[in-house]
Amino acid sequence: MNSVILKTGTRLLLALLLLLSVFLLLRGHNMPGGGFIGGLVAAAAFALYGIAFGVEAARYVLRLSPQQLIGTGLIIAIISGFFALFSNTSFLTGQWITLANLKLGTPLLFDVGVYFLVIGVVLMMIFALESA
Amino acid sequence: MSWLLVLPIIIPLVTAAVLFAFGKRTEWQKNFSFASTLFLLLTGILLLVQVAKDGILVAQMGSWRAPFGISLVADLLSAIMVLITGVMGFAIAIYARKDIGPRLEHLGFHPVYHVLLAGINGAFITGDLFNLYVWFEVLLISSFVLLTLGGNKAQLKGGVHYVLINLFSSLLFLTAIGILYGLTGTLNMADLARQLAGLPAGLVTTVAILFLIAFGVKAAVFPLFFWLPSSYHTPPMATTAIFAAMLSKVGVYALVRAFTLLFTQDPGYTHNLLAWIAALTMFTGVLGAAAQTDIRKILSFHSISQIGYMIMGLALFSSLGFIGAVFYIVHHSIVKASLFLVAGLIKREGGSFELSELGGLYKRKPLLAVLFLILAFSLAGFPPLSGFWAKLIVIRAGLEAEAYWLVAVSLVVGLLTIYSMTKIWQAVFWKPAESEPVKPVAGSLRPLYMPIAGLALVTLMIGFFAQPFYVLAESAASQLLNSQLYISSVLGDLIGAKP
Amino acid sequence: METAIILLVGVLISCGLYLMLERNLLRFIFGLILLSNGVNLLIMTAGRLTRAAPSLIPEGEYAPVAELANALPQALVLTAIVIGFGLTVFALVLILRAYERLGTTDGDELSQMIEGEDGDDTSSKFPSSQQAPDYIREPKINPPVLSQVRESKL
Amino acid sequence: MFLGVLLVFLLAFTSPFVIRILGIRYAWFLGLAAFGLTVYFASFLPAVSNGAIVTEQFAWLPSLGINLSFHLDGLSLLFALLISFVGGFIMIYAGGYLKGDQTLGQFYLILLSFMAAMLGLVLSDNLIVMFIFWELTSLTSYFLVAYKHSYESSRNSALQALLVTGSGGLAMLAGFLLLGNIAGSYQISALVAQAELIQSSNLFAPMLILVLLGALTKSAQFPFHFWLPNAMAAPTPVSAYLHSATMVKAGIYLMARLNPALGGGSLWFWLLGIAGALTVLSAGILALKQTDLKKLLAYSTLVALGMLTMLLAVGTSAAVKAAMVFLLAHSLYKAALFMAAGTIDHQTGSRDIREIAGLRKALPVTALAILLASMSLAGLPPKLGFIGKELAYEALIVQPFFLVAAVLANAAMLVVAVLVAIRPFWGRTLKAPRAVKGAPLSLYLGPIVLASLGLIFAIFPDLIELSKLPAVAAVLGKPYEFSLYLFPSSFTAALWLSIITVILGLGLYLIWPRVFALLNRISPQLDIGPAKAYALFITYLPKAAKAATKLIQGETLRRNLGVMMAFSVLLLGFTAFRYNAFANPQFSWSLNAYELFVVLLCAAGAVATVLARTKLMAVTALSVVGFSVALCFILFAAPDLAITQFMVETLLVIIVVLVMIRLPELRRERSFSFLNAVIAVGAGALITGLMLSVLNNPFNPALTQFFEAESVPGGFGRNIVNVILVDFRAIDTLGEIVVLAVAALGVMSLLRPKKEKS
Repeated sequence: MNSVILKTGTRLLLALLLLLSVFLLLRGHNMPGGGFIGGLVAAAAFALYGIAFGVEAARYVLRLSPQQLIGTGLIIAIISGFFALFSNTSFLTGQWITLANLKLGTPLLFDVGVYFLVIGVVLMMIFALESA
Repeated sequence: MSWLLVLPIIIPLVTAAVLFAFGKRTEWQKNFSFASTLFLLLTGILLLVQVAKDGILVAQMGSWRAPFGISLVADLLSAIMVLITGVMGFAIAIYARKDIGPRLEHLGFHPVYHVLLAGINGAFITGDLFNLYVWFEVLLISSFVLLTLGGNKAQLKGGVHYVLINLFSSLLFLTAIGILYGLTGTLNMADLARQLAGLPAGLVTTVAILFLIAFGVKAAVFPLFFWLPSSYHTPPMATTAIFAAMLSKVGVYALVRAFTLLFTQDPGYTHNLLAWIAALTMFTGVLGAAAQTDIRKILSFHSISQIGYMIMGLALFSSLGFIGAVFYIVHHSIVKASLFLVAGLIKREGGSFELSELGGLYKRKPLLAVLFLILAFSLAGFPPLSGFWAKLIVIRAGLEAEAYWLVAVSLVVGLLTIYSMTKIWQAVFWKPAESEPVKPVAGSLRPLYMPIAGLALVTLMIGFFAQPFYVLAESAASQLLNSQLYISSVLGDLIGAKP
Repeated sequence: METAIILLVGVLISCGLYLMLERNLLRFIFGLILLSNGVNLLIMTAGRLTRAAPSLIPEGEYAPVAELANALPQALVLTAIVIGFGLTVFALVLILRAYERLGTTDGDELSQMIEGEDGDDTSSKFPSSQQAPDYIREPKINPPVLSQVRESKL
Repeated sequence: MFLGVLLVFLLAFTSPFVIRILGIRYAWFLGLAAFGLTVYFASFLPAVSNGAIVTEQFAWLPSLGINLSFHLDGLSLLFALLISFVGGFIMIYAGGYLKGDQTLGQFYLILLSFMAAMLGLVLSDNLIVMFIFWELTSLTSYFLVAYKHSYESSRNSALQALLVTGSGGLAMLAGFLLLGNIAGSYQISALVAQAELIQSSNLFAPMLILVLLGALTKSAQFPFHFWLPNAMAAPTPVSAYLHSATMVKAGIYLMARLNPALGGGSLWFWLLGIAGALTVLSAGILALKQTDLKKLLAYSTLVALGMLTMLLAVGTSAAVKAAMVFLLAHSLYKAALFMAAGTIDHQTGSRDIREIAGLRKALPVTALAILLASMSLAGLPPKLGFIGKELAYEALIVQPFFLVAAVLANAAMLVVAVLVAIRPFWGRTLKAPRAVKGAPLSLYLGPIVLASLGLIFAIFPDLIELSKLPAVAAVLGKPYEFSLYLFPSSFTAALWLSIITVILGLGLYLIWPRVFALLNRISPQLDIGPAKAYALFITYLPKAAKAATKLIQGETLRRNLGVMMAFSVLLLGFTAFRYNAFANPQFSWSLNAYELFVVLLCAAGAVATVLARTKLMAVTALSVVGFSVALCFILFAAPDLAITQFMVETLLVIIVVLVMIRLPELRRERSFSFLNAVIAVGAGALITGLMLSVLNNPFNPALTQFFEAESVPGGFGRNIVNVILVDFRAIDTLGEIVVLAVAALGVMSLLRPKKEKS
């Protein structure tokens, strides 16, 4: 596809959608949203980019391979459970700190892991199907 | 303490995640994978020791108390199952080092193998019904991938069969959970057990049938076993071995859990039903084995037949019956998986899986012959190997329960089992080879022999030193019979409160 | 309203199962998707339905002030949807692969194929296409064309 | 005792290695070892003769009452002595017979294991332990019979032996377990005291039948006799051993052993008596149609076993005495005969009595041994066989039918004896396949010693009397005094019967060629016996199994799923009906117009999916279903769910389309399947009914209330659904993302090979 409008638009859209996805991820604990929904939006953004510029370009913008995204997401999610070791409680027990009126905790980190993983999964599937 | 319960799930999961993210070099993958399974084995030992010492262990994930959070529970049965997973996971990982070629490794064999182990352990150790569903799906999807990895034609054909039937059963399981949740408002198995006691027995038993079917598919009982013989012979033998060792055992475990803890409202109906299913499973399985001429298919059908014996132990609903079931599960995991591994070696040394194309391995590969002999005759229930005790206990339990027809079926099946094991033995080892032996495979096959020898040693050990194993199984059985113990261990002080 | 939804669940399950019993594997997947939608609705209904507010706790409160929708089945269904998605996609791709390698999406035809070589990881061990029976051979024609051929014959 | 058994096992497992060092001398070494064992057991003889019982016990599986307990009484001692003594000669003989065989080490491994198992069997005092050794003898004899396993006939014979004795073994196991349940103990020595309790149990009859099935199959009694002659496929040392003192005698041992506890009743009498008498008659007749030396001897073994069984059936003191003497005699002469026959075979390359003759010069010692031994076989004086037969006639005189059977069979045995002893050694030298050389010492030592022993014991019966043959007392379960003599002081009935037997036998020998021809002519028509049944079983089992499996399993996935679903529907429906589970369903119809619209839309989409003819239509209909389900979620206040459903549905549609463009168009199914529709609608209706009843029960909101209460204070989040997902039930979500990850990997690896190829 060589439409300049689409390309320019997609670049902009990628940025906007990524921003939206992060927003959905972060507000998910209090409002509808969360890692899964955020991840899907972000993946949609990259997929769109892939349609506009081709799979290779999308892979390039992504920096990490989908496989690495999946692995990283999984590791983040699991590690978030290990923070409980510090308070000598059981696996996945939430650990919270307050930073400038903002509650930050390991469940949020867990959601971040879900977010990365979902991006990786969706992209891996779509890339595989597109290039097959 | 609570971490000990998480480790059997987390160790393979972390391994899988790391292999996912960074696993490009296969040699490194292999070693990491090997080390991880070793840790898993050690954890299993530790867990079993701890449970044997302290009784049922419970951990609340996220520190949310039961029944609100998800409980991980290890009673003796769970701990034994986790240990067996460790043993088999370890042995098969060693075998897989050589058996799984670089191509499949590149496609992701190792991470998926560990996810499978995590799913299996998760299913054994969770105390929450919906969580059980999740672990079932984890082990299912990884079994799907392992089964079709490499994607050759037989695999695809078997894979379609396996995947579609199992997807159906998963949804059935989910339906059952939904209905049970609607009935009780809870998902924690101990809490469920407590609440189900106060509900109309008819409705509960009807729901129980849904679980019976859903778990029955996983356990491969009659007439729900079709996926097993259609697919088990297609992937590399390392994959089949871990399937044969653990996958259907998860189903059996789930049946045992459900029909000792949750659904004991009307054993006169449900457990009688199980007895019929057990008899038909035993018989159709062994008939299937008698009809086959491919080693892998014979072994696959045997798995079904042997699962019948385990269900028979459950159906008898007595201490001795449960002991027999536990013995059978342990024995069969070890022996059947090893036999599949042996089948893989027969293919390498003899060039085929087909009985008519094989021969002469007794002279050419005496070590393989000895290993097969020990394992096959253990499977056929010859004394003093582990299979003999398993059979003896189940039959005695049947006699004590006066289920004579069931005992008669199991005896006839025992004879047919001998028949089909000797069929392999005579064709592969005794019969002279029809054609020239295949060219020796490059490289040493010792890594393939080692795990089999180790496992054969285990079946010998269980046979010769049965007492400690029996005592362990006896305690496990007594925990299963006394479901109040499980409930109070999980729910603690809630026990007095009204549902 | 629960009754209506439950009846809908019944319809979805019936349609899903009927499709799963059809020969075409693609139809099986359609049936599967219908069935999982039905089961998801069933779980929702099992936690009792309400038209009340979503299960969000208003800003500044520590606990719900009014009746909220039951949150637990929502979480369960969410998990089930995601898992179902993963499994369905895998099954779909498997059928695609099976079609590409074996040349059929017909479940009956697929089941009746005689297996060639075993499931070794070395696919080179497959019999060469000269010896192999028709259905084991790689489809020589490109799949889409094959389907056209078949269509025109029918 | 247990140590002795273990030592033999140890010898067994080291033989493949030791034989490399010692070479052929190993055979003599093993012989000496076995004789050492004989001496060891003999040292107990004085004590045991005076009624002492030596016991040993080690705990094994005490929780089940299974212990390694051993005891040595008269019966065990008799068997132990025979096993080790005859075994010694067999070991020596095998060394000569199989000289030069590369796998001799393995042969000794199995043979010694077999010997150890036999010893364990006769020494065990625990039913289950005895059963274990019993099975071990079956197993090891399977390997012995199939020693020449490159021949299909060897393999088939071995399998036949294993399956017949194995099936009996399984029945016996069940019998033993029942017996244990009745008596409360597996301890054999404890059973005697419980005899009355056992025999009055209402499970006595089935238990006895099961136990005897084991004994009768092992001892090759009618109708299980057919495996024994086929087991001649084994090398001759094995046949000699199996037929004389071991394997087949195990069944006799078991009956004798359990006689005090289980014997005496009419069931015992009739079962054993009929089996024994029929065995004696059929084997006696069948023996006359053989020309193979080993086959001839095999049928004579069957006659002997039948005699023993009949005697045990009668069970009087006289009968038991006769049984024990006869057993001793038989063990000695049968081992000698088999070994001698093997020597002939070994030296001439043939064992067909029509092919060999005039060997007395080449094999003089063997000729003498065979002559002596077959006198015992024929029951002629002055041999122990004669005494045994006399005693047997005396004991059987109370049962005319048994007596007639015995006399007829013994007449046939006389024929066999003449055929075996005279034919190969006298007459003109026929052309033998191999030039005859003199046999080495190892080949004739055993036969001559054993055959002579029969003579010595007969001439000096005091030797046996001195030991009081304590086996008799052990079998009777009470002390018993008796005396033995070679010739009775007067013409007793038994002696007359012996004379009749001899006359009959000689007459039969004269017309033997005609009998032989007749039997061989009619035998194809008579091929309807149990052997035929076994052959049918072996031939048709795989076929029947295949047909049954095909019937059950079907061939197609659709059929499998159909069976599974039909089973589920039927079982669920039956259960629901049985419990009246749908008794009071709850209905709540209140529905807004837009809700109704969404529900109908969804249902319409589902039906449209079923009816869709094209891929595109189906996907469209499916997405209508998906999105209307999402709308449902919005209607029932589940925004997270609705968003997820929307996004997943969109993604799924994209992926379905991506996949579908590569797949062929949907073909029309042949026709509407009524059965499928019934199954599908039935399942839907059952689930609906079940849910309606479930919803009628009050809901327990405890979990949700907890989550609502704890969401903010404990989970620091206002979106309860999200808090459940990442905190309360985070481990579910962990599993869920793992599923996703593996699914993605699976998709990639499925599609990758294609990429690599192109």
